[in-house]
Amino acid sequence: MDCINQLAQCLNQGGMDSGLAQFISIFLGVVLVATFPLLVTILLIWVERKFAARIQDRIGPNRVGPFGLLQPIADVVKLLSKENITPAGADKPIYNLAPPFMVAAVLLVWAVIPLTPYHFGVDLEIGALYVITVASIGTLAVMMAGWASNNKYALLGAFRVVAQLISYEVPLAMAVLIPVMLAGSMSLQDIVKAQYGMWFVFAAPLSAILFFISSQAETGRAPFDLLEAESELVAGFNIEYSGMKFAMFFAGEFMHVFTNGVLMAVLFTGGWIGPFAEQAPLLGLIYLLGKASVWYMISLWVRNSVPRLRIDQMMDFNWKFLVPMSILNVLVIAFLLQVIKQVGLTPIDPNNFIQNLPQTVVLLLGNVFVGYIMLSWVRSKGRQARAADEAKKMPAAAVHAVGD
Amino acid sequence: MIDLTNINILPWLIPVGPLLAFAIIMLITNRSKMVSATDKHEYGGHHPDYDGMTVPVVTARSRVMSITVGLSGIIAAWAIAWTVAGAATNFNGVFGQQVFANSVEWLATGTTTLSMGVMIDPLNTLMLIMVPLAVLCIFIYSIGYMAHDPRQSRFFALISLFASAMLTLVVADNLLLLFVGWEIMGFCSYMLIGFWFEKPSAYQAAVKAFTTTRVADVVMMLGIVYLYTLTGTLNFRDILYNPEVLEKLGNTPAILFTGMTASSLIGIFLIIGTIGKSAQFPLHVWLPDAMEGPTPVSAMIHAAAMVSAGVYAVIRMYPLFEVGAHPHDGLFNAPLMLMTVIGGFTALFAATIAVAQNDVKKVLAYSTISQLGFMIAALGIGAYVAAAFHLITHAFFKALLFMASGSVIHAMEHGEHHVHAHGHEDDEDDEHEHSASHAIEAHGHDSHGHDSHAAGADAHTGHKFDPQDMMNMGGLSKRIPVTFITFVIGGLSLAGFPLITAGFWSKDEILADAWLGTSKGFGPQAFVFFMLAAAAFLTAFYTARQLSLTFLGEARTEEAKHAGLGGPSNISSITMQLPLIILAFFALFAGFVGVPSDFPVLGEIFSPKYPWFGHFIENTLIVPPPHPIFNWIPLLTSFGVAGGGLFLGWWMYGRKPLKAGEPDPLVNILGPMHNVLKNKYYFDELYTIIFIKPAQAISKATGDFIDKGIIDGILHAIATAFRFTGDLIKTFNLWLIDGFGDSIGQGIGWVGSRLRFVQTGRVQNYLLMVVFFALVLGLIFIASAGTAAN
Amino acid sequence: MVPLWMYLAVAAALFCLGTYTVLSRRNAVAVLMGIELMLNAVNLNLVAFWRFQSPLNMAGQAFTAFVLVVAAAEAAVGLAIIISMYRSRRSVTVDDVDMLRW
Amino acid sequence: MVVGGLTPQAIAFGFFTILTLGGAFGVVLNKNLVRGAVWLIVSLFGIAGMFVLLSAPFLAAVQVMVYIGAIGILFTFAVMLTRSMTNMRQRFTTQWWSALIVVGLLFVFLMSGVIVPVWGGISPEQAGDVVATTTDLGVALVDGNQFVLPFEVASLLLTAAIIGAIVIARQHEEE
Repeated sequence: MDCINQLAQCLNQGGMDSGLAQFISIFLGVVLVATFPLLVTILLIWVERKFAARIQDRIGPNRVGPFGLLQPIADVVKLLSKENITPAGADKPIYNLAPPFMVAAVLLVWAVIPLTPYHFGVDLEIGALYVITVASIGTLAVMMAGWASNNKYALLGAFRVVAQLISYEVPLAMAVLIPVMLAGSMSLQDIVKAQYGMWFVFAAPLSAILFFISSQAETGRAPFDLLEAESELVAGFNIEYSGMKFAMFFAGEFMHVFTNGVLMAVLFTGGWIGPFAEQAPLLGLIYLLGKASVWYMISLWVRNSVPRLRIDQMMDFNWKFLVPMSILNVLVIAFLLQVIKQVGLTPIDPNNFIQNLPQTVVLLLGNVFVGYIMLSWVRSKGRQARAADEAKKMPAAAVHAVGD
Repeated sequence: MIDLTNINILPWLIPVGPLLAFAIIMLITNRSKMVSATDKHEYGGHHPDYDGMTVPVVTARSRVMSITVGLSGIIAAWAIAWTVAGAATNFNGVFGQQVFANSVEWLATGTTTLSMGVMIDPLNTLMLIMVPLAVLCIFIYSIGYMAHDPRQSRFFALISLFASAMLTLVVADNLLLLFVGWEIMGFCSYMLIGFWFEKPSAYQAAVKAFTTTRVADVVMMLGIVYLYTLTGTLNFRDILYNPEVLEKLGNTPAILFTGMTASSLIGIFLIIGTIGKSAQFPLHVWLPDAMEGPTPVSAMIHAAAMVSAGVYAVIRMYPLFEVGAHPHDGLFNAPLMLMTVIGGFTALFAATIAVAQNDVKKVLAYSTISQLGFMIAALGIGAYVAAAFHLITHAFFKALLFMASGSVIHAMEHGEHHVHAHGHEDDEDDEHEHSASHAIEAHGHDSHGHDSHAAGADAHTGHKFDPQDMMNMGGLSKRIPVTFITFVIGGLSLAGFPLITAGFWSKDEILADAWLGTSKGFGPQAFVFFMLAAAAFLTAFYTARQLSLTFLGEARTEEAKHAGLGGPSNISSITMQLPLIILAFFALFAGFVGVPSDFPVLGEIFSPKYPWFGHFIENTLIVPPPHPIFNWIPLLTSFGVAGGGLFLGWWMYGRKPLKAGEPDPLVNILGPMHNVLKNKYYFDELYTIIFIKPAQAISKATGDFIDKGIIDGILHAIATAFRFTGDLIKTFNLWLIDGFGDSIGQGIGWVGSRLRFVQTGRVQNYLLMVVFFALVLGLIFIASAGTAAN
Repeated sequence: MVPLWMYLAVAAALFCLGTYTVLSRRNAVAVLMGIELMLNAVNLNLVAFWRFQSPLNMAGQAFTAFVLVVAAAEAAVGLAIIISMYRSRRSVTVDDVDMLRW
Repeated sequence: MVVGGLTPQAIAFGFFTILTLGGAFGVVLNKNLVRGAVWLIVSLFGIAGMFVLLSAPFLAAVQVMVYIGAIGILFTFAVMLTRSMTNMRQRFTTQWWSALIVVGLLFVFLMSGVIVPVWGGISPEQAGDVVATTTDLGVALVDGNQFVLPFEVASLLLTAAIIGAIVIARQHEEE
């Protein structure tokens, strides 16, 4: 028997006390799950910088190591060598607690992500809900950091972030609901397995988009990077942080982005599913990371090409567009699912691609319907605004179609 | 979910329609605009009391809407009721044996729970056939009759509520629900009798009716409560139809009244309630005065609803009264004796009064009392079937009579108005020109109220005219033929004209049943037989008198000469005559359902096997009462009394009808007795003397003697004594008593000034108190639990 | 397996602490926090009883969910009240809000 | 695996108890309300852990989401908006000692009730192994025979609370 997949039994047969063996295996698993994203991050930093550079028609890091691959290491060293400043009048414990919270908020997500058919931290009955839940810890961390560092810029930044994060959690949760409904389970493993026949991204592209946008906002990167709007607030809530603590925030952010990619992969593009994933589990991990990095690239692309929003625009966009759309989406999908079940289009064998087609088509049409409704609504609102502006003899360009 | 096709659920819906109509009319469609009382075009019922003020007059739209709503409500009730009745009567062939019942837990009283429910058994099936029809007719009738009254919406709303209450009472499956309907009806009758509250007599009559029935209702409530305490249930079938409960009631001695069984006491209580409700002898005084209300109301109260309700309640509870008694074997108990005596006496007594009345409606009122006496007496001697039968037939022909008399009054008022409109030139104008004349008069007779208007007429014309006085009528048969014919039918039915009228069959059945006992030599039956025979004779007599005075001969006044309903095209004439025709049909033919099987010829025709009615109704009882064997004596008796009475009446009044101003022949026949009768044996005066004067006298005596004399005297003595001692102990007083009182006051003030700081206004203090006392309560609870544990 | 009474004990302690917060803190926000603590004690009781007494009847969990809802509503409204109170009186001290006194 | 005779559940229970009660004490005693909020969150997190131990994971997640994600943040906001972290010179009202006595009594009372179940309720040492799942809870919440009505009412209540909170806390235009 292989000692990779059933470590505990393996050790046990090696004559070790079963409880201890179990403990060791769990411990190893935890260590792996915890360290893996951190390691990935180091790579991600490089990827990100290269990518941004290419988009901005630069070369990017190219000095340290081949293609500047060792650049992140250098950064880490630099950050480590920096002094850890704790501002006077800061609320020390909270100040020091905030960065770990930030990292933990992301790392905790990894605990439930099914890396392969057989390898995952835990397969929670309520995995999806858990994912949304731990996101709120990040919010808390931001709050703590912003307040504890006893700095008005930090506090303002924190306020903005918290407002943003809390607001965007609503469409996020609504979007996660859709895969849950489709898979009929909140456990991520089940959700992945439910996508054998058909990835949910085809059945519910709208919720995929919603999830993508709101998770982008959750990470607080462009176009939603108001929390550290360099040009307005001096780096936002983490202004007072330096050295390794800042690095934690930093790493947390990077990990968050990539984690979102992983979540996209798990929820919408069938996680580790791929040829021979069952036979060779590590293959599944590779598939997962591949899909995840695709989404990651897209988010980088967005980040580097879309300008930053004003805070009122951001809020309007959330409350007046995303939230209604997500609610409408949930309603329509739920309705359609019932209809499908009643009509009998539900695939007999969910793993069969062909049998999945009708259901997928119907749901897709539903998505198109919702999207059309929302967009035309926005269009009419935009028209009205433009008309009002013309009436006021103001430049029509001031009005963004999206938002109000 | 309620399955409306389920026949057991359906009875719930019967009272709902009118109730909804009441609510809708009262809350929504009852719109009236204030117009000046002197504006006779807007406000028909002109009344001097209103001059110079504005009165609420219902708008035309509101009137139409109210009528529509009310009518639809009542039609709905009627349709459902007849559906249920139909289902009840032919329930897979065997009729009467089955009972529709449905009940819900209503309120839990300690160990027992009162369940509210509906029940349809043969008895209230009959009521369901009779009541909604009568109510419907009355409603249609009042559309025309009240056509020009202010506050019409209110009238229709109240009638709807009344109907709803009556139907509730009918479908009720327990005494409490029955009592609820009963009381609502009492309220409605109060409102309706006093509908024209501008007239002092009207509201006085309303108050009189209300208080009189209330006295009886309290006693009835006593009975209900006592029954509940004994049996723990008020459901009819649980009490009346399981022998052990009746057995138990029959054996337990009554409280307070030793030597009487509980069942008897309860029975007497309930009967007293009925005596009040259906105006039996001691408490009959309210009913004649109730004639102050609009005539449809009189019909409602005296035919369809209230008085029938009283009798219905007695019939319903009959098995309870009968406990420990077998009237057919001459074995009586207190309630039955009570009913026998009261009923028999009332029948004759009221009939005698009716003989001497000149008011159309008063005559009918007293005849109602006497007919109800018939029923009660019949129940007293155990003629269960006959009583129910007479209840139904009487409802039909009495409603008919009242509405006919109403249209007579209407016609008279019309004639009166016409006289006032045209001055006193007597042109024999036909109806056509008549109706033409309405059109041109702005304040034409299309806009006149009723009695109130009569008063108004006196205001500006000199001579007193009472459109209800039969002495003012005469020769109306030519003016209002339809009314005449229907009136005659009703009258004959009331008089029990042999063979062809409903009244004959029911009355004959009562007499037959009475004779059954009389032949065996039982006293009560004999009493009933002779009383009722005499009463029947008088009934026939005053019916003939009324008919003759009203319709025959020549018109005795200008008004009578011009009386009329305003042309066949007039809405009021249509709506007022249609119900008459419908009811006339029933007044004639309703009797044939109860022809005894052994009746010489007709028996074979109408009831070959058994009398449909009796066979149906007797299933309400556990042991069906014996059918009276056919006997020529009661038959001939009823032939004789009916024919004789009618003939005598015709001979005295119809043969050569009275001329104008000619006195009533009875006066010189009866002499002073006539005054006694005319004044109803001075009963009102008697009650004034017995109850009201003594009360005043006692209070006065108490005031003068006890209060002024004794108490004041004592007080003065004490005062003088104490003034002396007071002077003695003044000094003492000054420092002790004052000091004491002051210290009390100051102490209280001090405590208050300290205590007020409890009111800190700080929520946390309050919360602290809350927690503390919650803690205390918890400890108490634990202690009690611990004690309860061991 | 941890016995029921331990959970109940924890809940009791939590409830008492919450009560004490409510009763003794001057700051309205702290008072609200105390209320939250009490509600959570109740929740803990509900869930514990559900688990130990009738793990198949969802009443316990459902009630907990409703308590959560109520707690959220209560916090929102309470804090809103506190904020408006702060606006009008420039203070969130409970003792300062004692207009309703003798 | 058993460490020092303690099952993992026991260890976890102890840990969460420490979190819960410690956080509660923090809420009671803190000088600084933002820390108070953090303490509150810690305490509520402990409760969530207890829910997990009681095999009610859904409630645990909701607890974390609602309390830590929403209410905790809300409190922090309120504290900051009302500048309550200042003027904390005296934390307690003047009735703190009487409150202490009463609450102490209350605690004794409750504990006596817990340890000596006076009202006859036996406290089972062992819980049943078969436990309703989150699915059952979901079904129960929307089952017409169980909790659908309270469920809807709760949603209504939330809506009302949201609107009410906005209306109460809104800056009025005239000001």
